Amino acid sequence: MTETTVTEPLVVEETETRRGYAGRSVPRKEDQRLLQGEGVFVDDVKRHNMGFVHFVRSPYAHAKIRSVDVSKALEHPGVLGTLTGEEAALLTDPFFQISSPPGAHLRDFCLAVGKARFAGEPVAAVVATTRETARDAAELVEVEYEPLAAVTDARRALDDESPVLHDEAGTNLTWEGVYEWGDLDAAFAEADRVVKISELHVDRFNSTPLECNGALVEYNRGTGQWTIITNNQFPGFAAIMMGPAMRVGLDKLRFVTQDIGGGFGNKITSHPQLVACCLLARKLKRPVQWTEWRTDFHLSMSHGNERWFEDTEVAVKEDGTLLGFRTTALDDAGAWLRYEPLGGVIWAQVTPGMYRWRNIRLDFKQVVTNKAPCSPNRGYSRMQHLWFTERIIDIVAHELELDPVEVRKRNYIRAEDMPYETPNGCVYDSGDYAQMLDTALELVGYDELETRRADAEARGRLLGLGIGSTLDSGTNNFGQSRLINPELQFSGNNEVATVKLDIFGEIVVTLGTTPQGQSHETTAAQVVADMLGCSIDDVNVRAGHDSYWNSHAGFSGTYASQFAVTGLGAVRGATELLAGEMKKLASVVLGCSPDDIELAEGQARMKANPEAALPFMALGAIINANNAGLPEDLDVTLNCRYVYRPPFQPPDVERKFGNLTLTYAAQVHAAIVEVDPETGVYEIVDYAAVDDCGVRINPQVVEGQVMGATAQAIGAATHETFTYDEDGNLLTPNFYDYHVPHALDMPPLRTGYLESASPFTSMGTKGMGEGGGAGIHAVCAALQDALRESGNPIVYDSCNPYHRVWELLSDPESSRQRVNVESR
Amino acid sequence: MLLSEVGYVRPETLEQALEVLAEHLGARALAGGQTLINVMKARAASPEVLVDLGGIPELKGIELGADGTLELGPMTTYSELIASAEARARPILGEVCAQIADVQVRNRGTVGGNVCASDPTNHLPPLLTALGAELTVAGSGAERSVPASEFFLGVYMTAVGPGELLTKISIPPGRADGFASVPIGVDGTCIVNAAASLNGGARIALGCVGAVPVVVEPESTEADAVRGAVRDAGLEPPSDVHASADYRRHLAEVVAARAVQQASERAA
Amino acid sequence: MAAPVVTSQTIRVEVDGTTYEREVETRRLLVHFLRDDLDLTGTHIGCDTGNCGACSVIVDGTLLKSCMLLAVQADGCSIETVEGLAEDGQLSEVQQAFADHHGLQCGYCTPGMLMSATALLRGNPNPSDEEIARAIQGNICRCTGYWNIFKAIKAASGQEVPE
Amino acid sequence: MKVAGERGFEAPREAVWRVLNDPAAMAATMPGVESFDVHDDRHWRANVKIPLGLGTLGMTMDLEKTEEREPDFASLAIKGNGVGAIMNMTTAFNLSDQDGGTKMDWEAEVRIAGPVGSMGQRVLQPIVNQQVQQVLTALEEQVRKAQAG
Repeated sequence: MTETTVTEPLVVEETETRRGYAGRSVPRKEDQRLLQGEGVFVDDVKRHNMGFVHFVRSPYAHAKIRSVDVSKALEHPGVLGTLTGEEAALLTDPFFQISSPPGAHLRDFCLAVGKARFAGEPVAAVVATTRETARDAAELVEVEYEPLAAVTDARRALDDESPVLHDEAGTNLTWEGVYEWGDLDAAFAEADRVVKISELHVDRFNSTPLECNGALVEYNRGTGQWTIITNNQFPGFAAIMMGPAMRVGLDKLRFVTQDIGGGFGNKITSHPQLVACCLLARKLKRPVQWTEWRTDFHLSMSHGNERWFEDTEVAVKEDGTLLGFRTTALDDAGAWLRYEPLGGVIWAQVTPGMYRWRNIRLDFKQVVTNKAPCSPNRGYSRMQHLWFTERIIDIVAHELELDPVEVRKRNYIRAEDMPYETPNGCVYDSGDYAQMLDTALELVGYDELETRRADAEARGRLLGLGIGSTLDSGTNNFGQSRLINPELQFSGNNEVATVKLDIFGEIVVTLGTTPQGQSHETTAAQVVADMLGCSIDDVNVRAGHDSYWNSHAGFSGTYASQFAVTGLGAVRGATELLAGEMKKLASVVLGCSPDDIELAEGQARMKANPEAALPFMALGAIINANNAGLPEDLDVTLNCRYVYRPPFQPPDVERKFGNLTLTYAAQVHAAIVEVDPETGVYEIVDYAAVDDCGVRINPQVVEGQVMGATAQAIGAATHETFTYDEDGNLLTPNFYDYHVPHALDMPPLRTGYLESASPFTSMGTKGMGEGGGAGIHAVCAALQDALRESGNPIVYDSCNPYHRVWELLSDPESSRQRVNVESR
Repeated sequence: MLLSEVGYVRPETLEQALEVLAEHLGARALAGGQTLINVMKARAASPEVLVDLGGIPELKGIELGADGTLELGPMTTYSELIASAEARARPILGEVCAQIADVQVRNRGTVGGNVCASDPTNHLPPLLTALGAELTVAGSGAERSVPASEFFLGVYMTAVGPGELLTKISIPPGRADGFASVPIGVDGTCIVNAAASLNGGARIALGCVGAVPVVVEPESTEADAVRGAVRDAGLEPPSDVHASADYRRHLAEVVAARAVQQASERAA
Repeated sequence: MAAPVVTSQTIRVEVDGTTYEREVETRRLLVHFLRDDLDLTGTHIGCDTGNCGACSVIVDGTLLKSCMLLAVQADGCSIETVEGLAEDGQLSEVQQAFADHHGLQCGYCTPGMLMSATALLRGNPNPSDEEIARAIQGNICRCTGYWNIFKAIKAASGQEVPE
Repeated sequence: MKVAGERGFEAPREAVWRVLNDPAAMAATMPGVESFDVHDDRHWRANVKIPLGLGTLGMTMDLEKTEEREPDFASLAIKGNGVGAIMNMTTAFNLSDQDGGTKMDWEAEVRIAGPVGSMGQRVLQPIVNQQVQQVLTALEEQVRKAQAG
């Protein structure tokens, strides 16, 4: 079933951290509790007297709400109270909008006010003594709707006859921006061929973490503070959204998370539901608990951005040298802008993909439709753009009868070009893409491709190979938000850690992050143990996040491939401070200079005389419990906090130019598919994933991320789709119809890696985890390759369920009409 | 999750079960619950009373008669059927049951529940139709036997009327059977499926193309004849997110031919 | 005389060796009973259609999804959950193999996955790769892509695992 | 979801028309009608329990005659409200003479919103088709009854 080969590292930088725990696959600290069912996930938390929240959801994709009558629900035995949109509009202000006008004008509350804009949108909430009763009562809430026409196709959103979702905005075009770098006219003048692609489509899906959203909210009337026990993965963002809306300072919002059952970006935008819970906890004077069920999640939470690429033109030389492209990206944000329109700039972190073309124009238009709101999903906005650039490569190669492998190699940014500044001022830090491609091809058995093709043909199958190459840009410069809205006062990034030495010698690490399976407790402990010269078992990393601990910063959370840089950067900084203090303290006790002290084997000892040593326990005890007589000027607390701040400048808003992210991990995947030409059914028969995320702190953890992202990509490429009918009903609201990969769907996988240390980070690490989009591109490319002899259809959609492959097989011409090659 | 309020009773005999069903018009039989409980979670259907058939011994068991007829108690789980030596008399039964959902569902789900749910994507309605099974239905009056081809009346509707229960599934002897499907992924819901049996003339029953299995009887087992017969059957399959009506019509031809081919190989 | 129709009932179940007696509404699913009434929160919920398998438990020796069973249907049964797999804090072989081979990330599907693996190995101590995949086809994992889970189960069965 | 078809009746057009416009006769054609209230000659309300094998789907249906051209054309708008499902249906029929009897061309567009609407996509179309066939068969019966009576 599975065979995994890890190739030898091709580039290994010797670093200081490589000697100890770092670089090794040490066992995970998280596993003991998780394996015994003793993790604490949000729905596991209970409080005395808590009430259960159930949301009343709009059945209509678009409807005026004429009235909401909760009287029957309130009479139902066991019901504790309700909340309506009208109440919410009185008690809160609309959420802050990231967008410049017209998107800025949206009035978004925690419940629908006056109008429902997607099927499944919460309209009211009911609280009762049991979960079942809350649902019973929710059915008794009488909502009078006046159904309105819905618009579910972004391409129709700007038609005169299409309904406008938000009257305040006056249009469904909520944000647009023109990005242009280089000299397009010159590029097209120089081109031998211009390949025109009329339309490509990145489908709507998300990573469907197995645990849905939830919260338990308590309100302390004495202090006016809410404690929000939740699985939101970006509390820093939730706080910024919620505080102003609830008209309170951020100290009134205490966020607590422990174990989170997967996030993948989909747990960033639960702030509307959290606000509803806060209002209910205050109104009902008791803790309230909300658990989102699977159907609720599919209907209403965090769909990945759906994007159309219209009227693409690619300038290319006869030999396949790519000169540039222009296109219009039409992004479908769904009904609300809950994290959008940041997707309108995030893609620009990877503007040229992995290629050296310098002349690029992209007109970005984002529209709202009567579908669930979009928010980040693994590979957020870059995945869509990289799928597009990879599709260009394969289409150009096929149309020009060139080898897609050669076209990639000819155009890849070269190892010797690193660090490479892209046309829009981003700096790719390191990497060797061509080398990765060679490794991937070797792993997938490229040499035997033609033999295998013939063998498949003899069995009545069409075999194809496809490559997907991507970047996983990590550690955002939030200054890029100014390209969306110059008024915004965000830039840079930060993360926090505290490391302390406690009274009995315990090392306690507190992170600002909110991991959802990324093993932060383990990797942080590896780094700390190495730096303090102690056993990893002596390092206690607190599970989860609690904004009470003072270990959080404005951008705290776990998102956007950054822990290995920001999280570990903070851990490293705090540990360095602590190590310095420990040495200073030891030097005072031992009567020497701090420079004479080393930390090793759980002791602070004199380098020259290791017998003169203080165990960590002694250091902890002296400062915390036995400190009389210490010099007055000894500035040692053994409790160190460090904020890591990556070296960013705000980008140039006028030119839309600047470094938008710090690190660029890379992935090259290769897939082999076999298609049954009679049905369009296909199978991925071989798969290779090569990853380069710089120095790996824990190779097993890194490989786990690569595997998981790959599986998600395979799901997205094959069956996972949030498809709506024209009335705005979601047709895939559960795991019956939304088919995620099962164990039997998995192809054999071989993995390989490179380690190109990042010159921009202290340990050479790069953020990683989101590069799996490569799998979508690889499967699309493999399908197009497999179908070449069957009328040479163009794979134009990111999701290719059997029916779409059948359509390509039975009518290749329709897809071919999307492409036109002009010779110059 | 979170069902509506529902009455529950677990009778110990068939008579008791029929009595409760007759008493409560809103009562529904609860077999393995692997469909019904999910429908109740969605609150798409809310029976007033669930009559749990799990405690009735006479609804269980697999017997192979002297003439080769296989008699299945409707409360036989898929796993029991797969493991049954008797059931191997008609190998296709175990093979198809092994394709249903997953281990957990096969451990709990029952053959009777599968046919009585009559979901158009289920495996057993077309299979039993193709095999020429007879289903015994008991009510307050006499038992009656209904051929599978007349048993399925619609989506979620069968010849088992109010106050009645399916008590036995009888399958005639034979080996020349086949089954083919196109599921979503390797093991998801069927997009189209087909069962074929060549025991006395070729009979194909197609699933997922209408409310009930569609029977097609081709003149020969040649692929072209089979496909032609399916084409001529005037299928009106539904369109949904997984397949258009046209694609389903096409797949119906392909899976029918494949099921017949498998059956032919076993007839040889 | 037919048994009476009830809407709540006192049931007695043994869970991981402890016997519990509770009155429960007939509509309450076994998984809610375990999690909310008995506070045994190791068993998880990942969907509402019986697809994901996070709620898998072993009832009287049979692997089931506890979201497709009413609690009252488990009356008199003996139930094994993830919380009973380790003995005196010592992980079972399957649990240890999951740790050794990084067969879990967020840990949310893990309890159900462990129950499926445990049930498999009881009945089939030497499963093939195909049998392992079939045994967990009813358990959805969104983090690992299953590959490391295959390895873990194979290792737990004492078979060699290619690294 | 659109469904359409034609149906022949062995009765004169006026007789068919009368049945189609008689609330009581129409109520008898609808599956699972528990109560039927006539508000006025254009507005009716029915409480139905659509019988499905797994239970019943309860709905309150408001029927409104939106257009009428006696004795050959009428259209109705029907709004159904139930737990988890909202149904909006528009239907129209056209009667013409045919071989001494009457031919009815009909069409209906059914839209179902809410969790049931999306959950049950794979089964809803067959259900709707089947319910429509049942209504038409029952309608035939009513026409025959009216002729006989």
